[in-house]
Amino acid sequence: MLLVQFLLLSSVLFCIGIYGVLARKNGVMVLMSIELILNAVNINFVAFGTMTNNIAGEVFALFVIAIAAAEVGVGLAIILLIFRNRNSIDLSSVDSLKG
Amino acid sequence: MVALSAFTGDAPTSLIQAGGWFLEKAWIIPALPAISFVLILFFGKRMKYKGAELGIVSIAVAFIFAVCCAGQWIGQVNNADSHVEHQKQHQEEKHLDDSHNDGDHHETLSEEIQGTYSNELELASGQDLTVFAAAEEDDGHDAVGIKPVVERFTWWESGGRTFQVGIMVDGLAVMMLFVVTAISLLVHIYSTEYVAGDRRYTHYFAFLSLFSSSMLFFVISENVLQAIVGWELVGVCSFALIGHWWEEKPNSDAALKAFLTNRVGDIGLLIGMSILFWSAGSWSIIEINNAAINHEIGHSTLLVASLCLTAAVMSKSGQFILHTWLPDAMAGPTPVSALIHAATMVVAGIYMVARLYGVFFEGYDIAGSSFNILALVGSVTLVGAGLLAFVQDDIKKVLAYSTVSQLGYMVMALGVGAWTAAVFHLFTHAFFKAGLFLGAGSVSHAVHSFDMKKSMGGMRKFMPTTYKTFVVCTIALMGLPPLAGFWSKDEILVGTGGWGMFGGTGGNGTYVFALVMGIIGAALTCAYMTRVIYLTFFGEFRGDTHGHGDPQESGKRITIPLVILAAMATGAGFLNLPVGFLSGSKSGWQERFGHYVEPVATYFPPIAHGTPSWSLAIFSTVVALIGVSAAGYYFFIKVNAQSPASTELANGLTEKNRIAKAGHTILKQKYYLDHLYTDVIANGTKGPVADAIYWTNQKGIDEAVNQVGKQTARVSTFVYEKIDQNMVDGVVNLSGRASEGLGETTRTIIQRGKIHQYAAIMFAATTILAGLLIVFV
Amino acid sequence: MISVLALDPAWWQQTFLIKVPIGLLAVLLPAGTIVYLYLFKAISFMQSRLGPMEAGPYGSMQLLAEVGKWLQKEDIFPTKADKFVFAAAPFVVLMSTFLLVVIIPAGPDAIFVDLDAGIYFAMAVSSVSVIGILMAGWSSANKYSLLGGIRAAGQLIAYELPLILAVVGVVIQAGTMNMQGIVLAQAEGEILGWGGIGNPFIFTQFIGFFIFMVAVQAELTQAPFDMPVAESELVTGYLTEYSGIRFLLFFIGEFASAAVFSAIAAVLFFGGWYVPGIDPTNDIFNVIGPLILAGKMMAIAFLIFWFRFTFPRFREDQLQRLAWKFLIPLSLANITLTGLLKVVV
Amino acid sequence: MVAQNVFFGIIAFVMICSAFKVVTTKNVIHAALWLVVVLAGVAGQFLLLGAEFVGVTQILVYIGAVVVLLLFGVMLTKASLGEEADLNMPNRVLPAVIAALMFGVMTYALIDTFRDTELPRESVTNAAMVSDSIFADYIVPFEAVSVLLLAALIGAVVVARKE
Repeated sequence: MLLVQFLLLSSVLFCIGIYGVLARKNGVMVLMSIELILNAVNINFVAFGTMTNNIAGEVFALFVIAIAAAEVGVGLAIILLIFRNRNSIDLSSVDSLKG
Repeated sequence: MVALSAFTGDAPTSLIQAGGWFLEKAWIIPALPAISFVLILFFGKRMKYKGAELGIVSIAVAFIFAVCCAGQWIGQVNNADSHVEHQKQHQEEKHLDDSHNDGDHHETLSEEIQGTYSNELELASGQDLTVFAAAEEDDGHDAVGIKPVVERFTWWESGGRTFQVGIMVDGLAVMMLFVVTAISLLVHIYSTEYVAGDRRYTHYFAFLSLFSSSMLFFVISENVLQAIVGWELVGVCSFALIGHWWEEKPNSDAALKAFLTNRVGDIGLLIGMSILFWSAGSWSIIEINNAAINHEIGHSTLLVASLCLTAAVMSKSGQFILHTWLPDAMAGPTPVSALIHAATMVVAGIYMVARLYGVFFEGYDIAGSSFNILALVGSVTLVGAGLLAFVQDDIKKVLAYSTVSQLGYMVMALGVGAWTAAVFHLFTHAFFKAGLFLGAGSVSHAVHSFDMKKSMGGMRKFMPTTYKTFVVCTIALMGLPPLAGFWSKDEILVGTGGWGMFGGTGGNGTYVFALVMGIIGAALTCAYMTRVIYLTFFGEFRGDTHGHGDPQESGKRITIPLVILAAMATGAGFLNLPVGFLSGSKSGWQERFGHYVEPVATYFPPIAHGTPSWSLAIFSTVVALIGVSAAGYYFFIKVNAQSPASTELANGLTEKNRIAKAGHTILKQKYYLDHLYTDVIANGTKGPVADAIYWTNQKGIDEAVNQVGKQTARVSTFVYEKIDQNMVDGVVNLSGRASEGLGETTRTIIQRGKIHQYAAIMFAATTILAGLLIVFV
Repeated sequence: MISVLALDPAWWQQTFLIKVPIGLLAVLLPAGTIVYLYLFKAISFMQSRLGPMEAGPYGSMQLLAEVGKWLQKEDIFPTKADKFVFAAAPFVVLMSTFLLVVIIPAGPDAIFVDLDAGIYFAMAVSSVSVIGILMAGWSSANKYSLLGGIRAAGQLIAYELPLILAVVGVVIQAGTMNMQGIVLAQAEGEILGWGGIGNPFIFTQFIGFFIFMVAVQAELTQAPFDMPVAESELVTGYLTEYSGIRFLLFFIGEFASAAVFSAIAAVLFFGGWYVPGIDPTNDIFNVIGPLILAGKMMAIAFLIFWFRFTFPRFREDQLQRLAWKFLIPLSLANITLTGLLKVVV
Repeated sequence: MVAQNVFFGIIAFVMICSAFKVVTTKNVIHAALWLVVVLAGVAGQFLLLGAEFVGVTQILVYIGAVVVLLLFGVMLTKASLGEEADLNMPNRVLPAVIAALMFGVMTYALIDTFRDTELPRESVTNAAMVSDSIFADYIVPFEAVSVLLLAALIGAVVVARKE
């Protein structure tokens, strides 16, 4: 297997994730796109780790997974709060800088 | 007459390994209250005395263990002494002509061999007991000390790294074990009556146990990592206990304040400890001290670490300017205050400095200097808190400020190198301050209030036992001979070395400022304590018992601890009588405390001891008496003459004199420190600073962008209207529209609060930059 | 897994001709047995009523009759349902069960995939079924279904924690997450220096076993944890709109899961395919191992159904409280204790 | 090696298609379900790379927890069946251009740099190696992550609870 095939797969996922982040208005959808980006990064970590025979890649992939879980928890809580206050999770309407 | 113990860090020290079952098993002492905490939590409510019996039994057993530890430690030191004696005889045989000679010869010899000392050292005849062994042989037997008992267990081991936990027991730790368990035991007994019928009685005892346990854990910790854990545990327990009656807002606020203020210092603690770890390569207290003393760590590193740790001391031990939580912490139940102030939480900072003294000693260059942060903080706290104590009406607050002030003494003593004096003061202070707090609690138990002016007065008639013990402890606190406070305070004053400017005592440096502040502090202490005595016990009873008749003396479970503490406050000072007192030469009953507590080992820096001076002792006593008599004259004669029920002169100095009044107001407002913290810093960040940033954002950046847009649009309009008339329409229209569009885009895209746009710009910019990088690099 | 994926083409044949049929059998056979033996017979006996007895000897053909009945029923889709998700949901649930079977060892070599992190994999794929249930509940376009689905998901998430934490105790004691390793650790273990019967972890991990079984009961949404499918309140929750073959799939999924979890419990706590007296490396275990495992599994499955028939239903708040305030702290204590003993002993 | 490349191709194709569906579908629940497929694919890629423990963790945490949490959150707020309007920004060309540009740049750079780099054939890591590494070399990040998880837990509760 070539290293570059994993890297290219990861870059495809990454760009799709970026498209999602930019093109989606719904908060939950943006969170999902961020998950795509994080997963793309994880593939990179593990692929490079395998290439260099270094366990660090996997370890950091694990850290990313743990942090992603925390991020989703907090992110969803914030979205829930926005939904409760504005009855919508449209991120483009959340543009006032002053709470 | 001189009492010195000294040895150099690099000189090999022959150590005798101490041992003994109790010393090696010292971990049982914190374990006992920890177990009792769990048991009380689970089974307390179902027990006959609601869990109190568990707490008392566990701490009593711990106390017995601590006493046994102390006994074994003293035995070990005595063994070492006889070893030294033996060695000395051996030496005397070698130097037959010196054997019956004294002073002079030792002096010359020591100066010969110990020429590397930075301090001027003297050795008097018969002093070798404390010196352990004067350096008289070249085979490395420079000093004989006792190794601390160190037991390490591997906590976990993974990938070649070992994390250890362990105990380190030496004289200092043994002393603290004794003090903590003793005070805690008395507080436990006292509490059974004091908080009887409380709604969280069981919970209270559980946390009392945990509190004692964490402090004991902190005391015997072998490495700084463990010490941090103990330190934080103490903080958490104090939070729970100060906020014991959390239903009332001020109490929970006080608990929060204590906790948060301590966080400030804990940052310093963590940073300082990390610095020490990375530079010494070990968490072990002994190894860190060794590295510091042997100059394996750079001086500036040590200085930074010491400064960080000093911040921790300032918050934990309530030093000026982070002391504000301590008086508020009076919101907790009185026995807790006694425990916090006498034996546990606040002395943790002092203990930490004493433990890592090598770091501070080298970091601050304590020897041979005349100024350092530690001494400055201590002396400022000492006087500042003493002044604050004058304007408090709440008896517990007076005592709280008094604690702050006395802690100032200890920090100052550590700052000037008077290690033994500081630790000894910690020891004696524990007893009389616990006695005072418990006494105040006893009074308030009778009158249901802490306000001296409104609810007390004339209590000596109603509560004779409390009155007598309170007065004894007060005198001890004032430092009047021959009670405990005198000996320890005097030793600190001697240790400053400042008196040497006028007569000559050998200290580590010449800290005149510390000496002056120390003497002023002594006078202040005397004066405000006289005020407390008058307001509480003399004059007329001003309180209201709501028809319950006169206030009653508290029960046995309250008075017996009081009597014990008063006895200790009387006697504790005699444990460390200065050399030369009542006897020209060193004998077996002088300097016992220092002898047993002060480590003689490589991990302890070479401190020099000041010489006790009769003139200083007499002078400080006179100053103290002046303080007592001034306050006494004001209250007992003038105020009392005005009316036995009055609490101050109707037309006193603060009414008449503007400056005095201003001073009084400043004191009343506690130097405006709370205002500084809450109003200026907290609200400042919340209000003006945030507003300013918002304004900058709105007016500055937005406006700039808007203006760019508008001006571009205007220019393009101008172009359109003026030049267009004379130019080919198509070309000009295009350029006009283009620039207008540009203006609009700059205005609208860049800053509208739309995160999508921000993200788009960010990603686009990243892409472009990356592309450029690839193409051109 | 990678070594499996890397095999030469013979592997395809091996997989599709041997492993898939065996796998199907391993899921369907225990499920059918359990349904017949416990759901039909034991429950009738316990509740003092007559069970099936007409179809075949002792009613043994009843099961076939039931399957036939479900198969011939119309596969109804609600009008407003999300067709694709609605159709896919039962397969997701069933897939989770099939993936569980993959790592259960039935003999020294009788295992589909010998993963290094075997039990960890089991815990991971068992959590996939939550998604299937949420899919079913949401796509039915029915408030009861949605409520049931959310309740089920909440319950499954809550009880997954004690389930995993209970397993951690075993993993600590065995020193491996490999299922074969866990079996061998029990086979080669000793009780106080006596190796006569090995060391089935039930003796040391009885707290873990208790927690595991309670959590399994909840994971299967069986009484007393059947709040999500409560007929009387939610009209069987997320199953409301399902009929015909898809309901059958859910049904098979539920009972196959009961069987699989019993098998996992048998491996974790009762020594799996091992019986004392025979050397664990003996090849005979490849033959008798599956039978031994099946026997242990049926015994544990009986416990599950015994509880199901005996206890009344928990209320939703009681159910959540039991998980968060009792089981999880208990399992943490169990882990701590196991860790301490592992280090000390 | 052929089998692995075949598997890689299949999984990657499914993943990319599903990822497209995630960012284009008109239904939140569908997006989450497509996300499951992508995540499962990522787990499969981890297994191909020999990172078994990470792959299983991916399933446990992402599919078992993160997606369930997302679904849960969506269903608790509003989960309409059928297509939802108002999921997308009005302007979707710019994001597409940015993403495409970025992909172009990355593809060029990656192919240019790692054109022929082969992955080592046998590099299966097991859980013991991962844990040894975490608890020795990366103990501090590990502890930091655990503190972060605790903080996130408390933070989420504080943010989401009703007054």
